[in-house]
Amino acid sequence: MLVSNALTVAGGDVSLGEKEHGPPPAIELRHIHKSFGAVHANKDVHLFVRPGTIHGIVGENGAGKSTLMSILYGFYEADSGDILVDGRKVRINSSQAAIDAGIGMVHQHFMLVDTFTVLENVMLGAESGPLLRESADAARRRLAQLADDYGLRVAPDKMTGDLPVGEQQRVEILKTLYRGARVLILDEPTGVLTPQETEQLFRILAALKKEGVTIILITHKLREIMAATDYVSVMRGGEMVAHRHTARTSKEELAELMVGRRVNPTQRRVGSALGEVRLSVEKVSVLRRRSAPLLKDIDFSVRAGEIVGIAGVSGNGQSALLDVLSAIRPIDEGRIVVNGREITPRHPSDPAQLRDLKVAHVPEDRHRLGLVARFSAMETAILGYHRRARFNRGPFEFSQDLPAIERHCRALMERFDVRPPEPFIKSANMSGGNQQKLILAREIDQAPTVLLVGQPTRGVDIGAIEFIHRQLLDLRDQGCAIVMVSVELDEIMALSDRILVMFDGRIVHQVDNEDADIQSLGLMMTNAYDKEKHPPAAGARGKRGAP
Amino acid sequence: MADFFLLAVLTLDATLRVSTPLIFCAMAGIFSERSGIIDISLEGKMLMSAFVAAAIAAVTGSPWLALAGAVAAACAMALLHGFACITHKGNQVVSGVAINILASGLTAVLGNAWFQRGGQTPTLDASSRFMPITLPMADTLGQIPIIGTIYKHAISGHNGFVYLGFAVVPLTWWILFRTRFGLRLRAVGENPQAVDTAGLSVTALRYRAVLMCGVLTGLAGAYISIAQNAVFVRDMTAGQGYIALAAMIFGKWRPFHALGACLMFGLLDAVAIRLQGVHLPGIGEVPVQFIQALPYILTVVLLAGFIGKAVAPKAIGTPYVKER
Amino acid sequence: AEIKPAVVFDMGGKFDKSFNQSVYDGVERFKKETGIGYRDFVVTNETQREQAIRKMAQRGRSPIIAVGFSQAPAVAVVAKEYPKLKFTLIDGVVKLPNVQSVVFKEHEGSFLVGVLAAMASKTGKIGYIGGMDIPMIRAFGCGYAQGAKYARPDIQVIQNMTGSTPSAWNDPGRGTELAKGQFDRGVDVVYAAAGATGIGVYQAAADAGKLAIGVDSNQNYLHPGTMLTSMVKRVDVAAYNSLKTAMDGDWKAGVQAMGLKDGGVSWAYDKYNKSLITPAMKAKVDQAEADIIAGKIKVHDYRTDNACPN
Amino acid sequence: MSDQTRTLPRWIDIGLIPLINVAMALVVSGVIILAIGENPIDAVVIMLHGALGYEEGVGYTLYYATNFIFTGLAVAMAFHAGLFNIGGEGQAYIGGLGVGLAMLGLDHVLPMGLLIPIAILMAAAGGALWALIPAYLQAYRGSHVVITTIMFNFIASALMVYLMVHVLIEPGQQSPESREFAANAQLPFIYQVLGWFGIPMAKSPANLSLVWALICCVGVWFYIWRTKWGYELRAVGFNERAAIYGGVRPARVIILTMCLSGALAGFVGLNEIMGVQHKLLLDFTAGYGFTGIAVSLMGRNHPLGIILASLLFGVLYQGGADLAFDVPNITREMVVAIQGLIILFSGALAYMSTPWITRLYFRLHDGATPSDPPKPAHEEA
Ligand SMILES: Nc1ncnc2c1ncn2[C@@H]1O[C@H](COP(=O)(O)OP(=O)(O)OP(=O)(O)O)[C@@H](O)[C@H]1O
Ligand SMILES: Nc1ncnc2c1ncn2[C@@H]1O[C@H](COP(=O)(O)OP(=O)(O)OP(=O)(O)O)[C@@H](O)[C@H]1O
Ligand SMILES: [Mg+2]
Ligand SMILES: [Mg+2]
Repeated sequence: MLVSNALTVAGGDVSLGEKEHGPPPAIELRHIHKSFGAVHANKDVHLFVRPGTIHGIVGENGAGKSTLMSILYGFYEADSGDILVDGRKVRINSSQAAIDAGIGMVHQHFMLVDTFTVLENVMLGAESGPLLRESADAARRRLAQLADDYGLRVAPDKMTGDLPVGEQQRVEILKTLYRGARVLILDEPTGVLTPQETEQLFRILAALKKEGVTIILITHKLREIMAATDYVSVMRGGEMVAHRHTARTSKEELAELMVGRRVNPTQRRVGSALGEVRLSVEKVSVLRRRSAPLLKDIDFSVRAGEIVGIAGVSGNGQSALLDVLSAIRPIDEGRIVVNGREITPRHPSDPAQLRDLKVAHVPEDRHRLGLVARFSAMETAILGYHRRARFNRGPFEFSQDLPAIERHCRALMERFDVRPPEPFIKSANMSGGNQQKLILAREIDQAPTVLLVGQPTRGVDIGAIEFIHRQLLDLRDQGCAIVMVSVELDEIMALSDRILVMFDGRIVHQVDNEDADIQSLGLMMTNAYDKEKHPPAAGARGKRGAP
Repeated sequence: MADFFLLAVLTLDATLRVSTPLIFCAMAGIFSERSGIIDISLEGKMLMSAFVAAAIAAVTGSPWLALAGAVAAACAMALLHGFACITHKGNQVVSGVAINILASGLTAVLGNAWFQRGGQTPTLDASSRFMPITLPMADTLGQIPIIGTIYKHAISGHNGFVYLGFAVVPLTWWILFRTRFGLRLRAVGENPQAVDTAGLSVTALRYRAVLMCGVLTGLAGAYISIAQNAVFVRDMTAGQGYIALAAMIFGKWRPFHALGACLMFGLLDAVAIRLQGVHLPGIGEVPVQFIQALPYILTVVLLAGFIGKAVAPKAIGTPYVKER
Repeated sequence: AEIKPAVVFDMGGKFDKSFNQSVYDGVERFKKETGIGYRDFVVTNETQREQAIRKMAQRGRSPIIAVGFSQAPAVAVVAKEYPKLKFTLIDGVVKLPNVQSVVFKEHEGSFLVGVLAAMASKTGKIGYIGGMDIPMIRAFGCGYAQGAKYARPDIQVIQNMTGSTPSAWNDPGRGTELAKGQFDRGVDVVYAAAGATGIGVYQAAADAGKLAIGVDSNQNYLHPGTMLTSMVKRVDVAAYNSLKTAMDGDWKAGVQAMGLKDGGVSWAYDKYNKSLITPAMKAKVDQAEADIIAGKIKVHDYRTDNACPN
Repeated sequence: MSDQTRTLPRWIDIGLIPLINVAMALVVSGVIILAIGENPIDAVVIMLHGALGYEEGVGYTLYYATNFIFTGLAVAMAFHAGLFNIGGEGQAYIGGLGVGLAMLGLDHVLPMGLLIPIAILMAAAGGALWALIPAYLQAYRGSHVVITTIMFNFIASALMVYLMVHVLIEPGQQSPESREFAANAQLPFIYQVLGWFGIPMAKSPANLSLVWALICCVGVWFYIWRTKWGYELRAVGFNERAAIYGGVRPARVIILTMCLSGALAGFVGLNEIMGVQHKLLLDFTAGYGFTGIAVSLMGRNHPLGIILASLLFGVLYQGGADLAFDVPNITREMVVAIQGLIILFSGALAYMSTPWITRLYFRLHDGATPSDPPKPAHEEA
């Protein structure tokens, strides 16, 4: 693997502590503090990044990684603390200042103008004169040169919005290089990429490193840290808790550093006998107008008493699949039968109807789907079930039965240990984990016979993860049919009876839990798995497997 | 036939005259909305500047001072809009409504207080207004059939503002699509975060855009009160700001398309004046009210997507709040 | 006797250079001559008419002059409530024992300016621009056309109305456009009966070097050289007389129709337009005036049958 | 965004800050009055006396307030569903047309007891109809309701002019007005009703539609915060995607809400046509639809706040009329200007004062200064 070659190149015997020797760090942060209201997002953070290295930063959701990088890029100003670039103290109070200091950043969500061409995006803010033509000519020349230097090739006159994400990311990188960045920050760059694109990216990063560019890489995927970085720093609860030489640490150690204690993955219990088919999906496709279909020929079924896990790199159609199963999105081809109700392109259903069929749905994106931030907790607790007779009263049930709703909410909060157990609190003011528990409580409380659940533990602390996993397994044992989408392979492995792997809008593999191991699942997710356990064939797709 | 031709040319002539304030305002709207700031206060800014122009012209007798005052007044209103929408991230529609109502009230109050004529300004004499310009050799060339006629009757003899209005359209296009400022302005209306991370100030860009908008609405206002007319009367813009807004949407936020829409609405108006009471064969007498409402109806139809989808700048209407 | 007069102007406002302003001139003259002041108010919305008139009545004002036909319903209501006070309605009719209604034979005056317009026109085409499309304004145009045809049977008269709402009285921009539209069609004399909208018409005529005819008050001074004349409707006299008679104690209720005979309407001839009126024109129009007063010429009033003879 | 930023107490959020906003608007208005050479203090005294100092003035204040309650509720209703209804003016116009047509057709046929519910229905139907098309286009075609409702104001006005001038005008009449309705098609005035109970009151246009306005306030409050439909409406307004997830159909909610909003605006027609003018005429809406925006913003989109804001605007309108009457230099448009300022300060600049009030409050309260001033919590019951 190319990246590991890169590792050996830089893998000298450097003592981490002796930063006095050799060239000054490319970036040094001292005593950085940053608060948002009551949230102390960065507490006394120290970091130095050696020039010409790839430095990884890991940490749980909300650990303060992005905040730190935003401070470095002048998006936020630290409440206190110093930033040194190449040993010189600088004041970075705007993105412009960061650019001037030679820092470039590729954001989690791309900062591109979709309706502009690549060329226009690249020169935006770095034009060479008041007229566009001269700037464009200069930019075109420089792009050609960058392409030669780093193998970063993009068509300068293509509309950015029409490019695939991997190429858009390349535009982002080009933008920073165009501005003369010597330090490149990438915040979760691989979350949206396909495996091939990820691999491309790491190849580019290696090339950049060879040219002396310093890279800070934020990712949740310890695999990538191990493969691509020279050093790694760990953040927890806003603090920098450890720094390691990548070569001298392990995934297990990093995981433990991240959460602050030993992690015991949930132990799967083998399920009882399977019941009847509750959900069957037959040749379902969702088409898009100009690009490849979102879903193509999806075909599977789920029985009572089993959990079917959907694995895959995010962005391969899992979200669309949940939308389709919960009838939020209509299908273009095929047929879904859920609890006896047939859904076809001509006879679409809707979420309300499915709920009446005892199909519950814990959405992937709780902020945007699962709750209304400005509703009170008790209002959130009935979302989707607000038309039920038990929550309304009077002739035609014209009036909401507030006392009944409040009682209901209290009961849910108690059963699922939602804190604070306060029905009148605004949903937005609950912490992420508690929001997730409330949503889960709402859906599970209806005793569903089919449960659709997306990323059940995203952004949830470890204690809650265990609790949520237990709830899901209990529900399965009571005979519910569960479809679970997750990007966490460990979670998939820990809960699913059967695992479907999605790639590029299709289901590419299906395995029983007993036959699955993380290694081969990883290969399957990148569509590089070969049944006869032969090494992956050298082709356009999946030249290399996942590390 | 020759008569009909002349009539058509003269209708064209009138079209140019009545389209001019629409053109200025539509270009103004393009600057503002392309930068992401909804501007339904074109009407109010135009009214305010029309008043200030007439008031200054009446007092000083200088049309140039009046013009400067008009532009300054419209810019002041534009800055107010910017202060509310950019600095304080207020609701852009609400701010626009407020400015329209404020302008309607304030012009009448001040007009009455200063001139004691129920909100009117005194009538201006020729020396304190902008008068039509006869282009060189209009009469000589006018002898040539067709082309000459068009030159003499439709092209020559307009107010300087009319020519300026037509010059402003390619200028707007050029600024938007051929200059650095235009690139940044369009970017900030599509994705302000991209602009911010590119090291540019979203606030400064948007303020510059609303100022451009102010300058152009100021020209429109001055045209109405001290060029097209010689007096300011209460609410004299009579909804033209809204028509310009409609034209801008109709033109999908593009200068030349918007120009086309302005000319079409202007033509409707010019024709409406000439069609009044005329019986059309087969149709009978078209109610004037119908023709007057036509721009609004057409806009609704367009928005309904029957003519083609109008795609607004993506970030329009949302104040920019720094977030990761 | 002691009187406490009040005036309620209509929406155009007392400086419309036309109808309302003429009333204003009348009451100002009265004020200057007698030293008796008055209260006034300009209405700006429908409910205010009644409110304003009643307020004047509550404060014991009398006579209360209400300007414009739109005030008729309001006068009718308030006059009933205050039978002891005197009300004068100008340009409209309310039949109550304490209301004096003054109306004018605008068609007669318009006939005379029509004669002048036809004789002054070189192109044989003259124009008329009305304000709000109501029968009274049609009557202006109808009288004008009859006069023009009387002077020159082959004359062509182009008529336009500004609009159908009260804002038609207050839209000089549209007045300008309408006038230009008529000039484009060959008109070289235009008569406007359109309140403040007329300002735009006269301006357009002055800008284009065409002739224009003013209305209601003498507007010749506006653009000397292009204002051919004005059809003067002596609302100022009506207002003045109302106050004067009230002071002298001979104020009478009832309808007064003022025409050429009573000096209620006339055409303006002064230093500003002397040069535009040839002796022939003057002779012709004087003749016509005499004939109308004598009853030899009958000017048709549009309002009697909502039609205009061709 | 942060979950735990500190929130201000409700009394500051929905009491103090709106008051400060209005105060700022009034201070600027005072400066304008000074600038035209009058004394703002005197002006306030005249205004307050004119609006509240005598029975007729109070009656006029209530009459204006009635209109503002209707249009304010209309704006608020749509606002809770995330819609901005600027079309109150046109909806009121067509609502009035509905009332007028019904009364012209039926006033000699039916007794008042039947005409009143018919008028209410017709006003609602007219207003709802005029909101329906923009609502449909927003729901199914994605065309923005702000622009379409503005356009519909103009279309309503053209339509009314056409109808009044060519169809409904009373023959022989100078101005475009219909005939006057028979007495049984005229809503009783408040002074008449009080008169029946032997309580004398000066004549004024305040009429029974004020009672209907108050009923509407209660109805709107109940609908938005106490019914499942209101729940869905707010869900769509706050987070449309979550609403879809929850089985709500936003398109339906948008259409229903806009129709209700239009109906509320249409009741201006009830007040004006059946209550005060007693005939169909032009321009009876007189900008009340636009004022509704100010009223709703000031009242924080809550019926109780709307009642208070309507009274304030009633005072402004009636007091402003008296002011214009007594101080020749100040015309009625002063009220329009003040209204513009109130919309500016309570709407567009609503949060201008929030940062320093937050800072001040927390400094006084516990000496802490949050670096990130919170947006005020929103208007829930
Ligand atoms: N990249 C870095 N940025 C900021 N501080 C760092 C960085 N790397 C190391 N440190 C800090 O420098 C000090 C010395 O670190 P170093 O890891 O060399 O010590 P060590 O004794 O060698 O430990 P280990 O044996 O775990 O590597 C520690 O306090 C560490 O937290
Ligand atoms: N603009 C903001 N306002 C308020 N709080 C914020 C803001 N930005 C971040 N926070 C809070 O600061 C903390 C750190 O957030 P940050 O985004 O830096 O975490 P992260 O490590 O990047 O997490 P993730 O892995 O989810 O990207 C979180 O509690 C977050 O809620
Ligand atoms: Mg060490
Ligand atoms: Mg992050």
